[in-house]
Amino acid sequence: MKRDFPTVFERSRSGRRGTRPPAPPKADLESLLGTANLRAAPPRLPELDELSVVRHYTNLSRRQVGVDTNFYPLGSCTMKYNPRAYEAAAALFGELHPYQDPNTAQGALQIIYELQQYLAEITGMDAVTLQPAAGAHGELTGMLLIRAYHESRGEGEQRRVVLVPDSAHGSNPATASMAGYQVQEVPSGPDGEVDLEALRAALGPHVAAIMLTNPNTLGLFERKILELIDAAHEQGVQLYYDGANLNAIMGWARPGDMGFDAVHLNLHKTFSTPHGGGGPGSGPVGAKAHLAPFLPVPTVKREGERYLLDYDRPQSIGRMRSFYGNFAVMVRAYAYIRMLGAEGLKKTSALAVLNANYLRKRLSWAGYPIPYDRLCKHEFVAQPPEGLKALDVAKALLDYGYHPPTIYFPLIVKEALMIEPTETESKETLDEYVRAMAEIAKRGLEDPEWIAHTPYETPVRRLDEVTANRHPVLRWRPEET
Amino acid sequence: MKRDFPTVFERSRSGRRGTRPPAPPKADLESLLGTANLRAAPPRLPELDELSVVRHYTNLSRRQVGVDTNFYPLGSCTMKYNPRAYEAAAALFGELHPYQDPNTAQGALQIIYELQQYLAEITGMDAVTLQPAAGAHGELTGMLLIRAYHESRGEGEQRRVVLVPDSAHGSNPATASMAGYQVQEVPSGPDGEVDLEALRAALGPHVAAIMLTNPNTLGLFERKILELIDAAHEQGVQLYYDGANLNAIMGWARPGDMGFDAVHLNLHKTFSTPHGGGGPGSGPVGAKAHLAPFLPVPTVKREGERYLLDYDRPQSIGRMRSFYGNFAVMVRAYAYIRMLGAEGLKKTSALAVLNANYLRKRLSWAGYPIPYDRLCKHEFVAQPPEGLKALDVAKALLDYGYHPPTIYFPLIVKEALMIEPTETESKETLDEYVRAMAEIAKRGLEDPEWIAHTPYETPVRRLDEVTANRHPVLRWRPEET
Amino acid sequence: MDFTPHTADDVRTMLAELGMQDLRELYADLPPEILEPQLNLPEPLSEQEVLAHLQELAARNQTAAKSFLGGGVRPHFVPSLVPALAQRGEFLTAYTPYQPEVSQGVLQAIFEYQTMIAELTGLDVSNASLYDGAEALAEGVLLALRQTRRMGVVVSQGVHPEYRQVLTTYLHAVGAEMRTVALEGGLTPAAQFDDSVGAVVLQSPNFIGAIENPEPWIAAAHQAGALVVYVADPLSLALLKTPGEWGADVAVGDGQPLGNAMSFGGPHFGYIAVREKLLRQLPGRLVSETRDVDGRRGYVLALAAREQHIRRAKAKSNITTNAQLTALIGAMYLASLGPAGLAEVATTAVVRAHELAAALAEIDGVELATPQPLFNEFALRLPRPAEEVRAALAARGWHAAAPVPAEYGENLALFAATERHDGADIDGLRQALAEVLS
Amino acid sequence: MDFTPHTADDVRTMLAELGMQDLRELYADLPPEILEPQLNLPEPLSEQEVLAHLQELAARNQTAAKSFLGGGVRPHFVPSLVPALAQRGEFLTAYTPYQPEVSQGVLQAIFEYQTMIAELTGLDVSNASLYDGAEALAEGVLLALRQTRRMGVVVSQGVHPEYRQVLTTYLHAVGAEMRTVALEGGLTPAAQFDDSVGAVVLQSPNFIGAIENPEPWIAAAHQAGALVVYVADPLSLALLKTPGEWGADVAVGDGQPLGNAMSFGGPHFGYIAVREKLLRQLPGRLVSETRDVDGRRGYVLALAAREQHIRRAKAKSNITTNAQLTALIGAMYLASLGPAGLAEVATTAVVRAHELAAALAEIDGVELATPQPLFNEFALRLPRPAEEVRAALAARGWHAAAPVPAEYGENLALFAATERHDGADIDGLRQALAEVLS
Ligand SMILES: Cc1ncc(COP(=O)(O)O)c(C=O)c1O
Ligand SMILES: Cc1ncc(COP(=O)(O)O)c(C=O)c1O
Repeated sequence: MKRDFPTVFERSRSGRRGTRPPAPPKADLESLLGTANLRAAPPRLPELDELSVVRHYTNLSRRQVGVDTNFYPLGSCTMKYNPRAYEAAAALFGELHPYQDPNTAQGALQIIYELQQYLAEITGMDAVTLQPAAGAHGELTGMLLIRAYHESRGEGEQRRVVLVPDSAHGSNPATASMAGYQVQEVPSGPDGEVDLEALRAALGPHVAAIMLTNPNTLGLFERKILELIDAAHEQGVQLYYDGANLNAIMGWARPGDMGFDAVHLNLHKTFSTPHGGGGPGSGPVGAKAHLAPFLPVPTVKREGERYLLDYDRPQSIGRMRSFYGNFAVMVRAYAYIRMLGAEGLKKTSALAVLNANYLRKRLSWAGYPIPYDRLCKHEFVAQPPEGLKALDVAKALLDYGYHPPTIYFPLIVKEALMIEPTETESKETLDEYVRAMAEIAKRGLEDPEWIAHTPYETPVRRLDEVTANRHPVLRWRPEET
Repeated sequence: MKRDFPTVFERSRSGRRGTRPPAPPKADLESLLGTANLRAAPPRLPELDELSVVRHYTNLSRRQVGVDTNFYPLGSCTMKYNPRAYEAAAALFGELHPYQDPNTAQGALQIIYELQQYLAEITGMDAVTLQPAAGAHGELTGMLLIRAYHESRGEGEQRRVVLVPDSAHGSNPATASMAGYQVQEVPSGPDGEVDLEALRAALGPHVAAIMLTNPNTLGLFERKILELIDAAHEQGVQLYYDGANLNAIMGWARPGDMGFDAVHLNLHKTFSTPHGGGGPGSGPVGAKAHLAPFLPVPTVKREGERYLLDYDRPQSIGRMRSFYGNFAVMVRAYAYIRMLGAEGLKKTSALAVLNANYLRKRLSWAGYPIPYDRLCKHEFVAQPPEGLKALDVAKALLDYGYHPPTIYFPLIVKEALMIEPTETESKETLDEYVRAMAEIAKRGLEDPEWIAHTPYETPVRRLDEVTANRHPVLRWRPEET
Repeated sequence: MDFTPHTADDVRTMLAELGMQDLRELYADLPPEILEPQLNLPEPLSEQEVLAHLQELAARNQTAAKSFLGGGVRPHFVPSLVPALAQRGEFLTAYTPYQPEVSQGVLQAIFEYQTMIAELTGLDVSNASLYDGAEALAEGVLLALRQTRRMGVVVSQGVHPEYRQVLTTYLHAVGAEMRTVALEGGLTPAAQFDDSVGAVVLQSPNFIGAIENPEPWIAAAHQAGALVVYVADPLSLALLKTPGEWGADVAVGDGQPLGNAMSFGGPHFGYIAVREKLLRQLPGRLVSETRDVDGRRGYVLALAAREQHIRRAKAKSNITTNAQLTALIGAMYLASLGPAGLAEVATTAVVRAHELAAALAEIDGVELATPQPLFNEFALRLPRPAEEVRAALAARGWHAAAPVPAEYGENLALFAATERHDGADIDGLRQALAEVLS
Repeated sequence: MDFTPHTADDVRTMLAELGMQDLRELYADLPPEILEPQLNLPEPLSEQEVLAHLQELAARNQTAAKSFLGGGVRPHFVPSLVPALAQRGEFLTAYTPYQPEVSQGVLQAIFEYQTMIAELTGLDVSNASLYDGAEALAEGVLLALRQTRRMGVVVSQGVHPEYRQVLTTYLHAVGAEMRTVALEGGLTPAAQFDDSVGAVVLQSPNFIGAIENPEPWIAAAHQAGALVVYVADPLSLALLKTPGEWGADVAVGDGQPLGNAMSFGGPHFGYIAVREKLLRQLPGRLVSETRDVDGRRGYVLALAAREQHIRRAKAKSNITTNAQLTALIGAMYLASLGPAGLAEVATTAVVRAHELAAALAEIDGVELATPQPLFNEFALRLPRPAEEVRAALAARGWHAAAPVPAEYGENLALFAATERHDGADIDGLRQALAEVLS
């Protein structure tokens, strides 16, 4: 009885009305706007009554899983619990306009200011901007700070290369390109950490920066980080810290103390703001004092009891986003930090790491090889038992009620299953997950047909991605019905 | 892979904490409260982290359908769309305490006052109380008004009987009993309406009141209503109007104009407040002038620009509920009436009736006998084709994505399917529903095994109600795991 | 605006199907003399306009003030996840779970709620909910009268006066006799019951906040063959000996303190719990665990033969719609706090109430009228009528001093504390009251 | 409080599994010299406390005032169903739909959103969303430069100044050249482009609210082989000729007006739409319809080879997390209003803006600086600095007169009207402004 789920357009009927605004005043739009300026026909938006809108989106949501419904150990994404209190908190600021007199927005400016301070404290940085809209946007901001710094020292022309480990998240090299740099990959060593010797060899006066995640995307802490950073600094190379993995070490260690010069954070990961199906996020950037003059405008500063928008930053790289960033996301992160305090943040990281290591151990016993099987941080990378594919394990997991891990990343591990349980999952959940993984391994090896055709119980089953890529259908058209 | 869905207790772990209140001050409870007054052990409530609470109830809700997810033509229940705006509206008044100085609650009192007026206008009554918490509670209030009226005229002892048609909703006779009356059933005639002659015969000086729904539970308007009421009034009998079906006639006719003496409304049906899985509702009662002195205390009155709680009603039947009734439900109904206005209410009823008649016609063509096949109002009663059971049709509907109609009610129709589409459903929805009903009829007759075992695709399938009634298990106990 | 999806075309086509041309024809079977009255109602508004209007009305209420009002409804903190979850459309827009296969969400939530209420009260079974504390009391007493086949009721004056008023209304209707025993020194005095008495009612903490010793009443009631109906604030049961432990037969109360907004008095929910032997006398809905044809656990409405839609005039009650969503909120609240959180909420309230009572009683002319031990509410005797004091405090931004009915004494006012109050609030109210009374 | 579920027992057992006794051992591989810094952060709070604190902070913002502020973000009315639906946990707490079988909700919503944006803009395809209007502009221009393999950009001064600033930052990074053409009489003057120019950018209605005639620029750009990036407020597209109709190649803008709260400037979402031929240059996610193995329609992420996680240093953009939930809100908003509702919202705004402009321009010393036809925003030349006027108006309960940067002229202030304004509001603001300026 499973039928195609209709699109919102297929539910539409000409002339049907939903939410009605107040009746508009009589208007002669041709004369008010100019006949030549009017569109020929109204946009073919759906015409629905309110109930149909509600049913459509309610039922769509029932074809979707989230952290609220399922264990969602998507590696590198920190799918932790998003407290509902923060939705209420953010709503308190919904009616604030970015251009209202700053004296009438002191509460909001105070939140920005204090969050800047908290994040500086947590990362060990000297100054923070909250403008970037997401992690990758933060990366770009950070790399532009570094570039401006080199330029300010007359080394802009000379330093054209950014080093990125081969295990890095794709956004790192993509960012370096957008920042105008050439990207050079640095291999990982057999221990899964950056190959320090290879890195040393790559360093030089042509190198602007190294982008690093620590713990890295294998979930491993780069144990030689201090040496590595010293070596780079000696060559005038700046160190960029991709903070997407900060959830592992909050309160235990600070990128600033390691020697990093710039860092971005993902408020939507580490600081528990919801992922929204893919965003919006917020990617604040912290900088050491020597990079601080280049931070984007405006930042928020305090003068006595007043909070001000500071546009007077002559060395600034400029603006990265309209207004002041994703403020409503900041409110959530602010609330999170205020609720947890220093001890709570530290406990949170420790338990994220405990969960990951426990799961690593148990999964290894359950037959999943762990390519770098040592103390990990908030996540780790496993592989399916010989003979199974990561994709099939992922699809089989769907029928067991789990969102699969990140698969086929990092690229340096074959058939990678990158698993990040986060600290908000309980031991029972991890134990049940291991049971499911063990069963999948066993059954998948015994019955390759079964696993190749999983999932069976989801709203749709495996989808034809090949055709979608060859002949993408990117919008609904009436002809198609 | 379908497993038992765990209870909230099975998800619990000793010592786990969810939402934490502010740390309580140090306290010696034994001395503050008295050792003898303390409970021996804490209640065995579930111990959950917040994420588990969120997941539990989110997933529970995904095992539930509502108007927001499915067409839900549950007869007599008026499962219409519940505008989300009213949830926002009700929340505006969440922090009001019933005992705060009435001068600091003028906005709330104004809503009560005006809603009293609107409902009086809509029903054609002289006065209204908003105190009753639901329809049945309104019925009891109304019957007590009538009883107090008879008592005030010295006829309390003599009038001990309440007449109720055999098609009446169960709450009517139950209410009459709670009001201290004997219930006498009046048969329906072959046209589905009250048998006027039988009613006349039952009338007399021992009769206190007649409880009537009009349109009745067959969805038929009692065409001889004026005669009927005249006959009753001649004998000093009061007429009570069960307003659960007012959705059929709002703006088109008023119980007061028909001659009814008292009426209750279901704000959670006619006035679009959500049903909440079974409540809360609100069951205001309107009364003609001669019954008004007996209305429960307090009512809200207006003096100049001020709104007052009026407790000074010496003939009142007393109180029916603590405080002033289900205020947050009233806010929703108030908003609904203000949005629709007189024209909107009238249109709403007409389209509810149009939907019902259209569906009646189409279902009849689709092979479902309509026992009283004439112009109906907001609902109608159908029967399954010979050879099928109402229960089986209902269960089959579940797999088609519909909530079934009310079944086996009213009692005077065998295998009754009581269908109320409401005005907020579109023609397409009705058409698709008819297609599904036709298919069920056909397939059910061809394949009795299939229909007898429907549904197949719901979270659970047919449940053992016999054992549940013989050996009810009404609470979770740890031993059961 | 209205919420009908019909296009002009739809209306035409559908009317045509019926051989009609005009919506009026749908009302052809109504007596013409009553047809189409002109309703005098305000002009229709859009959503935007109605919300703006309601915001204006809401602004005419003073809600920003710190509130120490009590009387069974109190300003507790509601964890944000509770309304967020309760407002999910499936919970909000379902009705009575008659079709269990697609109603496991509501059914299981009720089953769990029943369990939680049984745990809180120390009794065996609870139902799906009743309207409010007052109606729950009336239903509890009627239940006891049915079971004992007696018509006498004795009620302590310590029971919330509005609950007693509702009870009076209900008992008058069935012709039962009700006697009230006045408080002495703020507590229910010992009493004797004869064999006409079927139900004995007391409340602890009582209306003025004192923790009663229910033992003598319960012993005397059982001696006389009567059942005991015990009114208890559910929050108090986080700490206090349960109705079950004391030996009561029925426990009832109002669920507002469990996560429900005050909302000017409603909706909240009424709870009822009884001993196993009274199960078949329970009014309202009950949910039982069972199994489906595939052996999977599920839940169904059970023992419906007690209810109006089956038993009609002989039903245990006429209740139909109950208070499902607000009871669900109660269950969600309990699930999010757990036993430890609930005990902490109650403990803070207890400590703050004692601090507040001590602080206010120091003010000249003010006297604590509630005997110790008190729980989270108490009454003060003021030198002036409570209405005046309440108004004067409100003008200073404090909601407090709910007037206690004169039957309890002159110039009594009720105060309540919750986990939302801290030392500064207590100090603030003390200062305000001192000012008002000086 | 924190949100970890671990009991003390859990921690012990799990550590034991790892052969550990203390959580510290989990950090044994970190250099000891950087381990366990003392963080100087405020003491932890409970949910109740943090919400109370934030309520206090919120109270330090003035939001009750009627707002006529614009600049691309405006106080529109958001139908209640929009946040109610968007906040459903499945939408709120999912991430990028990498696993389509359990992500059809988000995927289909994106597919529908892409269609709606294409319809609004009159172009062929859109993506899943970008951060905001400014970043969307930067991405649109970079896209045009990639396609044309040129490095010159010409931008009208009518483009929102903050968008131009962001564009400058992005272009500087890749070494592109940007030239700005100043407005003349409030409108973009004709211009010629040489063959170094890959992208030409204009906005209509422009920053000061005037409806541009983009034809000459578009013709000149195409003549020179450049692509046209058109910045448009999506609400204006309910009525105005679309970028597609004018002949633009790329349309970008900010989605705030479509159902998103102002939230002090974010998060909203950026939209981008392009002609088919530019499809493979699009940054960010795209969703395509497809079929599953059983033949059922479904949706998947498509053409991911453009994206960072596949293409890395050669990706079309580094964008990863986008603005899914706010874009979903946009789609929900459009679905609830439909074309008629959207046109009504826009029409009211247009009429009110004209009424307001007329009313305010009558005040002594005030002059309309935006040429007709204007849409829903306009600039006034004031006799005093806009900052001062804005502050004085705020003190009177009106938010209006957003300062326009000096590059546009002296003492210019921006005003916007929406469907939330009525005649009385216009009158009120007029009086307040007259007072402030008198
Ligand atoms: C390691 C790493 N770096 C950077 C990013 C980019 O962050 P965002 O998605 O917020 O742009 C991510 C997440 O996607 C990530 O996992
Ligand atoms: C005809 C009729 N009368 C009375 C009632 C009782 O109303 P309530 O459920 O609100 O108590 C109902 C609904 O259940 C009904 O359908």
